[in-house]
Amino acid sequence: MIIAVQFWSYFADFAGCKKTEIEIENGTTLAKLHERVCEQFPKLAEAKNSTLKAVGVNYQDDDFVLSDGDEVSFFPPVQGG
Amino acid sequence: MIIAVQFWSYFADFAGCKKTEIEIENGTTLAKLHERVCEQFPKLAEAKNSTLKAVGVNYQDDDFVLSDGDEVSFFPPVQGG
Amino acid sequence: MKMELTISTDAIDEAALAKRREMGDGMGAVICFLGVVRGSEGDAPITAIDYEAHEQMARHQFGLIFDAIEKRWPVESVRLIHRIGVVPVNEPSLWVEVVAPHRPEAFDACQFLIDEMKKKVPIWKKPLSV
Amino acid sequence: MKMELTISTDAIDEAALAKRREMGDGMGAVICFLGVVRGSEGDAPITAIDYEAHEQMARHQFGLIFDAIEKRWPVESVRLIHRIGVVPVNEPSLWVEVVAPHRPEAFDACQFLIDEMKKKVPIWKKPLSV
Repeated sequence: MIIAVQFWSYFADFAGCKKTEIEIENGTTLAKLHERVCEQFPKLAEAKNSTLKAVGVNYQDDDFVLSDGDEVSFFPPVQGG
Repeated sequence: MIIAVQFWSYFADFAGCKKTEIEIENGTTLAKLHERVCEQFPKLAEAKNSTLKAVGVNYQDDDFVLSDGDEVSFFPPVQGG
Repeated sequence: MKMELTISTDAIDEAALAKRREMGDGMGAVICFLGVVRGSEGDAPITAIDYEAHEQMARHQFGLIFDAIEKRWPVESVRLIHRIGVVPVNEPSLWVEVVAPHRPEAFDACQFLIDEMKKKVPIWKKPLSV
Repeated sequence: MKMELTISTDAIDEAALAKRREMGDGMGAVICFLGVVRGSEGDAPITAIDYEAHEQMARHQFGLIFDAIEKRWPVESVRLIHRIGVVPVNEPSLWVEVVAPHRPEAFDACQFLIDEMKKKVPIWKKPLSV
């Protein structure tokens, strides 16, 4: 299945794009997708430990299992205010 | 010497007046004046322990020695806000 | 530290106060607090509160509190208005503004100011009912 | 609890917001906080901050924070505006208002709201210089 992935703030600069699509197998976790993303966009790998991960409008843990149609966001620490 | 005394908030109701003058001897402390006031205005004696005492624009302790021209205020706990 | 203190029977005009604000480029936090007259005191409904102040002493005591704030926090300005006389329910009796570089000191200084006021500034309330 | 959330590129109009406030007779405390863009980030002078939001998620996350406030404090209303896009130095990017019966819960809820926002709401800054 295909997962829509979005990068926010300077993660979009690191990735060189704001959005991409990644094909994954059924049962893939958010952690696994993050690894795939880091392989594809090496600058994001450098920020791996400070990356926040959301599916749709909610933060999710590494062991969250992705489903068809999920939209995943990767971004640096938030800075509202 | 003569000390000007003011009562504020419901202390004025208790005393029946907002201002009075009390004649004291040299060396009289604020505590002593307070006792004199409580004798003269018995309802103020009932509130004695919760009375705040100021000379001019400053709070003063019981052992403050009064001088000619001092203006003394007695009032209940403050309630600004 | 800039300090502005008003003790007056005039209604508090928040919009005008906001417009008159001046703040330096290094300031990142503004906190405004409004104390508003509530419709009851204890269990009894009221229509207004009549505030009385020992004004000269109140000014002096506010000044001491402002000085303490200036010593303790990097606050750029404090503006405070305490309305006295009859303040109807739902209208503010107190408006406080603190401008500071960052949020923590703005909050701390504002709460300190109100806490100290409630201990030391000679202002009293008399609830009024119909 | 009434909740009003605005995420917009429009400038924040404090005076208009104050005029639109509606509060019940039991409410005694209003706290407004403004977060203002400062003239430097770190040591470098800047002219503005460009705020980016993941808006849909930001709305959801603000909603979760508002719900947590409603469960925890007797707050009557929360209004929050986060400006996005380019916000010049000296202009507010954030305006928060909390209306509550008493001061302690107004302060606590307001600080909780901002603290949680800074942890969870997906908004980011990019400092701009000349």
